[in-house]
Amino acid sequence: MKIGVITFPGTLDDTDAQRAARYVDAEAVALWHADADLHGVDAVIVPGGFSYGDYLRAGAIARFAPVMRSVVEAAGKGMPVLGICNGFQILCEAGLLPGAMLRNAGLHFVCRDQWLRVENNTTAWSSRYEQGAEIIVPVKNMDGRYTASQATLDELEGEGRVVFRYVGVNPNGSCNDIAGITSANGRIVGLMPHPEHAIDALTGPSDDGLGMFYSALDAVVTA
Amino acid sequence: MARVVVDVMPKPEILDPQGQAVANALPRLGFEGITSVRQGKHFELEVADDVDDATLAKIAETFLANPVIEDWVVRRVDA
Amino acid sequence: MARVVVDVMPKPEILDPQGQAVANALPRLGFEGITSVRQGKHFELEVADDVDDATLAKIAETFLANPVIEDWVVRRVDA
Amino acid sequence: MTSTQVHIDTVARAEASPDQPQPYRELGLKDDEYQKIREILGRRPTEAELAMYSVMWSEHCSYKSSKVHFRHFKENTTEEMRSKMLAGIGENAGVVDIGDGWAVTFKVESHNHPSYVEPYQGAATGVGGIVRDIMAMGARPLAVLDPLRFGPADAPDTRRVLPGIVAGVGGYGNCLGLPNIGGEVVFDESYAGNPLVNAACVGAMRVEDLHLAHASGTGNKVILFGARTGLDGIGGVSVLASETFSGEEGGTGRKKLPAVQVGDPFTEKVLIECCLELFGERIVVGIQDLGGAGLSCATSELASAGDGGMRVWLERVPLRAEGMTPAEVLSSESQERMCAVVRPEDVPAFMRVCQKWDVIATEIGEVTDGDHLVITWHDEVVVDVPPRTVAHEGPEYHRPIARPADQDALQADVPDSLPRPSTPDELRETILRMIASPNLASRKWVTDQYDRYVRGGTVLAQPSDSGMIRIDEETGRGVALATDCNGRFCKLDPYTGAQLALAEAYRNVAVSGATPLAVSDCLNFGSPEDPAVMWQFEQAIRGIAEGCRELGIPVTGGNVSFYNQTGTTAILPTPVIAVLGVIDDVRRRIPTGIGAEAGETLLLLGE
Ligand SMILES: Nc1ncnc2c1ncn2[C@@H]1O[C@H](COP(=O)(O)OP(=O)(O)O)[C@@H](O)[C@H]1O
Repeated sequence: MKIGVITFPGTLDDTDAQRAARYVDAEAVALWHADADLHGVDAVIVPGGFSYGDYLRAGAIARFAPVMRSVVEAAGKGMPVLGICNGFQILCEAGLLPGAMLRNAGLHFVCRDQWLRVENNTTAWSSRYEQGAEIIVPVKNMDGRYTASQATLDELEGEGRVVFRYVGVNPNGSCNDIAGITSANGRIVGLMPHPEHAIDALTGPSDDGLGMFYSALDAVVTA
Repeated sequence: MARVVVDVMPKPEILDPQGQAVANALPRLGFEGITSVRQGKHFELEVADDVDDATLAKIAETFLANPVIEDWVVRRVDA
Repeated sequence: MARVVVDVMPKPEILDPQGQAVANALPRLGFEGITSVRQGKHFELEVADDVDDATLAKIAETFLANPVIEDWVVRRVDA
Repeated sequence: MTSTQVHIDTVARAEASPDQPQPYRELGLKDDEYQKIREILGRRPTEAELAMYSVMWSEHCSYKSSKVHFRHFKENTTEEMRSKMLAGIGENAGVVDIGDGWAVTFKVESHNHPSYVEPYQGAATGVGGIVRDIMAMGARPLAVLDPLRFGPADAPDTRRVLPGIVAGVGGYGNCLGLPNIGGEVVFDESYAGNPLVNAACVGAMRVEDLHLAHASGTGNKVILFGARTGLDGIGGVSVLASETFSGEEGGTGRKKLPAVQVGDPFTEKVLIECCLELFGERIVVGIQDLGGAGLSCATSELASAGDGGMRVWLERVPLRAEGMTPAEVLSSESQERMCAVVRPEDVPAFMRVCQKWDVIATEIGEVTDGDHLVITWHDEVVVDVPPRTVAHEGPEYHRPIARPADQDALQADVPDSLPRPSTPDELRETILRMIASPNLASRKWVTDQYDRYVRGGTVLAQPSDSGMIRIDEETGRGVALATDCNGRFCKLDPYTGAQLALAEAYRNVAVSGATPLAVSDCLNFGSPEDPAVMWQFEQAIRGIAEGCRELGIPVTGGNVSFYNQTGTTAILPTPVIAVLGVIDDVRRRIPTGIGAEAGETLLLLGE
């Protein structure tokens, strides 16, 4: 099983996402923004960071990268894709997921250990969790306030496409406490918190994030 | 060469905490009578003369603004 | 009620990484002929009629712009 | 810009016009310093040379008031202490061998004055600058820390300065992808008009990858890479243009520019990855970051530390502004730039790596077999100097030192007369007041704005006594770093106060489970022209040096920041000490805190 991890100029958490893939015994494959070739990977992670500095709008420039055309195409055929933080922003900008991220309501960068509730354990990236499980994972972002039109929010809620919800504190003012959502087919997931920083209690608040990477293994095997 | 200005603003229904922070601070600093502040982005582009309005509209819509959350206005100004 | 617009831009001699990022991306997206992009802030204020120009100038200078690194323009527009 | 070309002040012109008045005083040079430059050159300096000498001989770059006191470090460093040191004082940053083939480099720098003028950008570029210092040693930067000092929390100017500084440290570090693993936030009256923004960075490399800033090998190319050079941060040097050609509209005369630099962390992040790839390809002979004094510093230091001369074609420098003069190009402090020395046959490979990362790279010069740094501007010689006289042989002062007259009274004013809580209620009230005071309250409101998780190697960060990162994923080898200083102690007794700071940082590293190994410092003081301040300084530096000998760990580098004062009132003497420790397996780290399990026994060690 090969998990591709994209690096854009300004990507920061690519090595962490690769490490997370290795922790679940997947082969981590580095993908380069300017190279449209996905090198035969079975799943793709669009990691966090500040692609192109996020100066225009988080994810606005990265979504035009050659590699993203291939990701959009592969996602269309059902390849599991996970967007973390800046990756989530890029997936929204690329139209793979609905909605957009705005500046945090508090106007500050926020880094904290965050409780999340698993609202949907049927996606390619959440099947290893129990429905309703609460997990603790770091969240760290400047532009993390998930926003969408009321119609889109109603649709997401109606179809059970909210995958993760903030519990206790809503760190950035996201609509409906949404931390992560999925595509209609459950193969694409985007979330603001960072499961790749919660794979080992030595360097994170827990290893609760591993479940997402294990889920992808299952999704690929059973696909 | 022409100068083009693009103003990008959060849609009215979208909460604008930056603008709100300014609006809330003004009375504390003794400035009264400002009832609303909204904050967006202002771009100034120098463009070759053969860049037409359709292209500019496309740049604004697909790139400078995100139509999900923002409105935008493109105008040519005298340099 | 009057509407006032304040545009705040990085001073010409100051580095504008934002504008630069946009300018560098445009050719990659297939948009040619844009020779320079600068990015600043655009504020829209609703102000009571008795707020005078001097007050607006003060608000812009002390609050909306950072005079060390930014220039700004205040103008009243018809709402 | 034809008008610019007409007025270029060349060596030939300088020789022909020996009596032309020059604004050296405005550039911060004293009469005798200016005379010394004339003696060295045997003529008046050109504008570009004057710009170069004036920045390089400034207190900030030349350490002219502090250098003589560094002998305390030297005299107190034994062979044994030196044995683990791969690079020490004088290099961009100190480097220590931490075993298993790993070398670690770390340093603390100040960016106090820029952060007062423009808090966000000042703090941001402070982080950017120290990170490039670490890169210039050949290391991958791994984490940052930010010891900060502010005026009283409720002082009006603190409200202007503090949020910007914290946002700037975070904005730059977060975007760069370096975890923030520690720092300090201290409030005191004395910093009200002069906040301290110190930034520390730690990086690691394999021992064989250590790079030193040397330009050696005749024929090797000098490559400038990273951001374009603009007018930002020129500050003082803009008097050159305006003074010389004042009143000349459309000429090079321009209004005095603010000495503000704007940071672009995205460009720096890309520059880091680009540098690391270049190091990996082993095609860098020498490297130097561009910080304060920009190209003046980089070219003269590279040439001075090398074995030959250097030739630079200055007009090749990619510019961001029109009509810049050679003096301005040399002095610009535009951020996110590096300068490398590369063998001619490696230049194509060098350029390929830069292209991959979209980094602008330009061959601006070469190493010569002469002994001069010669810089031309469109074929005219604008600089022709012995580089050592610029970079390493600046003035040295033995400033007058005098113990302050009120020091005895200060020390005699002991707290015995202060009321103490005597009833449970009073005790309760005192404790509540203490934990609510800005100096003791939680720092979460600051540290929550910093990414401490990025890179996945952070083992300890806030609220730990020291930060700790894993360096080797296989073995678990890692380092711990803590910074400390109590300025009030230092004011009462700078010698002992500095030792207390050292001891505190040492203890903070030790209690994390790491073995302290080396020290870096950032000595923040008032004006060196004030004998009382110089006394504090001399006491503190001696305290640190002798304390280090006692502890058996060397000072590997640091930074001196003088002129921290409001009006004539100096800040509390603030020698911030950073102690680095090594731990062979981070899984054995000891987290801060008690009460994890019921029935723990509390032991008090020491007196
Ligand atoms: N400016 C800062 N940047 C990063 N970390 C900080 C900063 N200030 C304080 N910290 C961290 O917050 C924690 C508590 O700080 P402090 O109250 O100064 O601790 P102590 O009193 O134990 O030295 C420490 O882990 C320290 O490293």
